Amino acid sequence: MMARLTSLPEAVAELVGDGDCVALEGFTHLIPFAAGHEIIRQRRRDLSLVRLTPDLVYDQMIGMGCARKLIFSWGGNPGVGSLHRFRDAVERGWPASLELEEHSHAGLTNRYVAGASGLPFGVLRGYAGTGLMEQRSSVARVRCPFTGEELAAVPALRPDVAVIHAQQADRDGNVQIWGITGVQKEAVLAATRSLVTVEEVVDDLALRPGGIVLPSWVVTAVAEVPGGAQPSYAAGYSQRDNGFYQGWDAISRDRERFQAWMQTNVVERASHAAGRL
Amino acid sequence: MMARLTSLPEAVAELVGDGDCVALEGFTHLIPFAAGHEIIRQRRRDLSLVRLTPDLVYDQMIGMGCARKLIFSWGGNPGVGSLHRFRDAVERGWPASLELEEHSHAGLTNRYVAGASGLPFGVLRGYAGTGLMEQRSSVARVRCPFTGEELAAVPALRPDVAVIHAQQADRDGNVQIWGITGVQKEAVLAATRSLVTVEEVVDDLALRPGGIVLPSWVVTAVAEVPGGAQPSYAAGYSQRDNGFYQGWDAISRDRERFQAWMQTNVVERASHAAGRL
Amino acid sequence: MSLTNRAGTEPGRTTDSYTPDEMMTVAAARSLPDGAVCFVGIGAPSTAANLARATHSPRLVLVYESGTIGAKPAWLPLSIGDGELADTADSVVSVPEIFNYWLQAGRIDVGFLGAAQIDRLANLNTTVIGDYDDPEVRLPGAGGAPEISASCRQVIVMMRHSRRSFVDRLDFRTSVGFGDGPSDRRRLGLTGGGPSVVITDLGLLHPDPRSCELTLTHLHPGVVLDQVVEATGWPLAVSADLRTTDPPTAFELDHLRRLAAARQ
Amino acid sequence: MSLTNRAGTEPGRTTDSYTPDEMMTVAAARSLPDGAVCFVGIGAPSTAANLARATHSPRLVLVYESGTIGAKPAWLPLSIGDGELADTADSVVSVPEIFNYWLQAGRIDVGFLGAAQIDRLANLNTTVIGDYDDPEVRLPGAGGAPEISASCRQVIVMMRHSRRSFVDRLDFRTSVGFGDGPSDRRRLGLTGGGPSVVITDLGLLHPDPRSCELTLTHLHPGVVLDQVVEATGWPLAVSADLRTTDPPTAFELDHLRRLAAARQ
Repeated sequence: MMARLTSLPEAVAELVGDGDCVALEGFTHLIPFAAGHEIIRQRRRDLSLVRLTPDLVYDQMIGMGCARKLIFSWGGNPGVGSLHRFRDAVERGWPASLELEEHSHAGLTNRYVAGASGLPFGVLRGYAGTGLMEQRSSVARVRCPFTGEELAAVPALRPDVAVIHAQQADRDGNVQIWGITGVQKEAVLAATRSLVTVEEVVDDLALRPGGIVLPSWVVTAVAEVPGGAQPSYAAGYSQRDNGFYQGWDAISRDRERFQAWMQTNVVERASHAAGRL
Repeated sequence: MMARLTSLPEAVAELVGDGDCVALEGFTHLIPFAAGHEIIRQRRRDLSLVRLTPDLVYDQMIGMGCARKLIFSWGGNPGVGSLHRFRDAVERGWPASLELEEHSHAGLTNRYVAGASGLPFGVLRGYAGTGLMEQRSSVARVRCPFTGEELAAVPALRPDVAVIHAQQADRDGNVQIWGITGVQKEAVLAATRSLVTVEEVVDDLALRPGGIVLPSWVVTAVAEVPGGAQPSYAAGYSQRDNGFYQGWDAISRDRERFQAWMQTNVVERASHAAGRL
Repeated sequence: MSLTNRAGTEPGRTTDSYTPDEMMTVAAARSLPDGAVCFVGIGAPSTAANLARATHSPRLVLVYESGTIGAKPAWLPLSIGDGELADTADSVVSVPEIFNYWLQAGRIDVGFLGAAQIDRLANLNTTVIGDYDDPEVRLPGAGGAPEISASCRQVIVMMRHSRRSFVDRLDFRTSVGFGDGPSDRRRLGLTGGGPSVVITDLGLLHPDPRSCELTLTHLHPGVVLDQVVEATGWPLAVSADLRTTDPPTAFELDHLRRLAAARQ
Repeated sequence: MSLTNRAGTEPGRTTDSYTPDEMMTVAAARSLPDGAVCFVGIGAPSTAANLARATHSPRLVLVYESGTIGAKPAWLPLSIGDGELADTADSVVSVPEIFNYWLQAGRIDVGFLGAAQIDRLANLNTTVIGDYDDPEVRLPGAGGAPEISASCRQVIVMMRHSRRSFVDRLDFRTSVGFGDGPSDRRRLGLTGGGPSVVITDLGLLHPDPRSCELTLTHLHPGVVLDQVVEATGWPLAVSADLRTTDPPTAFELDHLRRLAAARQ
């Protein structure tokens, strides 16, 4: 089964359902903002959102009421401070309470790796002695059959949908990512369905230094969305808009200001302009 | 600790000792023939040799009496047939008996991965129902703490020395490999010491498409040995000498012919000419 | 292998004779639907997969255990790590990744296996002939076979048919077909479907839907039943609806021979 | 933070005043020997590591959890995933690889951590202030901290010194310093050495070799002991040999400010 080339609104309508477990992955680089905004526009509800580093796009989705649960390992605005919408949901239940399952980066990463590997669990040196063992982190212990050592076991993560942004796809739907590639390959391989927004659909997907390729037959849909990672960035196409990250702190601090900003810049914005903030 | 740039004879003299567990890795591509030949010339004994695909260079090392034990998963001449020196050692104990520990590729691979990851064991779906569970394959069972499923556990592999061939290193000892990269990164990261022979030492290690880099500080020694993977190949530098692989069948079938060939082409050959067969 | 037949004809073309190995390869190629993802070993499976790609399955995805995904070789590689595979692949990944993320995760539709010995439940031996500790013949060993056998949606076995290879009892069980019986794959936690067909130079065997025992369903043209019974080391189950394989077409043979001629 | 001191002088240069945060950063930079491999978080640790690289440790290896190994940024990145880190790195690897092959495997000499709360055994909280289920302040959470704390040969903690952050009891234990006492790291199977020093804007604390309790060993210039005792939420252990940190040199300050000015 080859990936279908489609539009972002169609892909979200088809692939992301209310109540789904959805991973919009990206590690600072290539964060799928446009796809997140389309999910907001289509008013998805009760999502279980997964990501190592929920940042601004998850702050926006949480603040707009899309999420019921967050599975994560670090929820801040990198280099700036708090995610105020995330905090408001956790601290004061606005706009709704948010169930948390939290991990360390290594633990959540190995949940994806186990999912991508078709294993029921992953093993790591981690969690021992920390409060994370108890706090809904779904961590267990496993004993090494050779040395007797105890290690942490984490259950495989298999999201219903993984959503990522990449630089390029070819017309057959093969996808290339380069630069910081994070845990995106694992997220796509662990998920049941996947949506990849790309900067550009190209005729020839020439492999770049540092590039990784996701073959078309492990991707469900590809949508061309230039600038779809803004205000994060796509190496080779754009720079990170650090000013926006810094400015978000003030926008997101206040509920009304946040809602007004979202209304103008996301909700009332046409889908094809998504990501061009 | 940066890698030292040195000569192949010096590196082998310093890094490979009698009785060591040594992994000369390479998956068809980039097989470190020259390093294997130097180990033969320096008359190392009682080595435990590790490799997924012991091929001609291990056939040569076994036939020349370097090995006490072989840890492997597929011991043939790819596309040609048997490794006659390996078979002679196993079937008739010539020149010495050879202890075997055998795995599937997936199992031995995950032994390296566990070693590279600092874990005492690796987990995979494998071995169930096969005779490999019993035959000195060091496989155990582990139960998933979440689903109750039983899976195979393999102990971490930590060779004393990993030896690989790469295309390039820079003068600081950073190493780049491209093309089929096999399990070489894991072998180097799992091993206590490592030796990398390279086609070329370059001023600027510009990353290639498909390239991976081993930073200098995880490599012990680098030796420039152009052609050091012949008769296998180094993508970008040489082609696989398939004729040699086919010709080896006849050379290796007969003990005397094998010994004469090794004497002329390996033992009496100067180290600096190693690999230029 | 002296058996020789006459191939089917195409209008306006001279027919050609073909060897039993060619019949086996063509039958294997036909079993690969377009778009399927195949885990391919070297030798006959690689030839069959590339023949399928050159004929009816242009979008067949070839995955080699060296880490090359979507390889499109212009000639038949001698080894699974030939540069031609990496140069023409959609993606080249590490060996750990190919086994953990691609094979083990169940992303492969069809795996190909050969063996020195097979038993009536399609279990395979590629390890030793004779006693493990004092073998008559030491074979190469497992390679990727146990996990190909465990994890692919289906497995196609290609072997020459003889009493030495179709045995009542394996000297060593390297890869599980149906184990000791129909429920064994589930009991062992094997996620793939197991062998779907055994393709030999004499005919085709399919596992019985209930007992999983290999059952002769097709004879290749010119082969008689007695030959196959004689070449099988156990009392062979034969389908009530025994058929004859369609002979290779001139089109198939032409492509097969072009591939073989371009072998490096 | 109003504390301001006079820096040490270099011949022929005008001395300069410096802030407590600058003193903290300079002290952290000094603790990084040339050639060490550092796992660097964003903010103060990244500033300290890049200052060290710009001054006495040109061969310092910076590893960021985004997968950039050997990054040599020309300016201070805002996030750990800025393009500048990938563009200047020796190697960029996936996030699974950075945690499994590099951090967990014990290849990192020095890890840097900060926190909202620290206790006397250098355990850290970056998760919540208040009750976990009804928090007063929800903090970002663990990130890479638990495994940095578990696996690096040594950990350097950088925090501003205050009664709110140096607490008698953590609200949540996100990362283990010395756990409940000297034998706890071994009992828990933590392979790294644990915190080697806590660097604050007031001074330096080192774990007692026997009890592992944090002990004040250095006051920064101009800081008096009472200030530190007052800013610590437990009865502070003080070294019998309490020293004064060398003030930042003009050379250090110059480089630090150049880095800060080039921040993107």
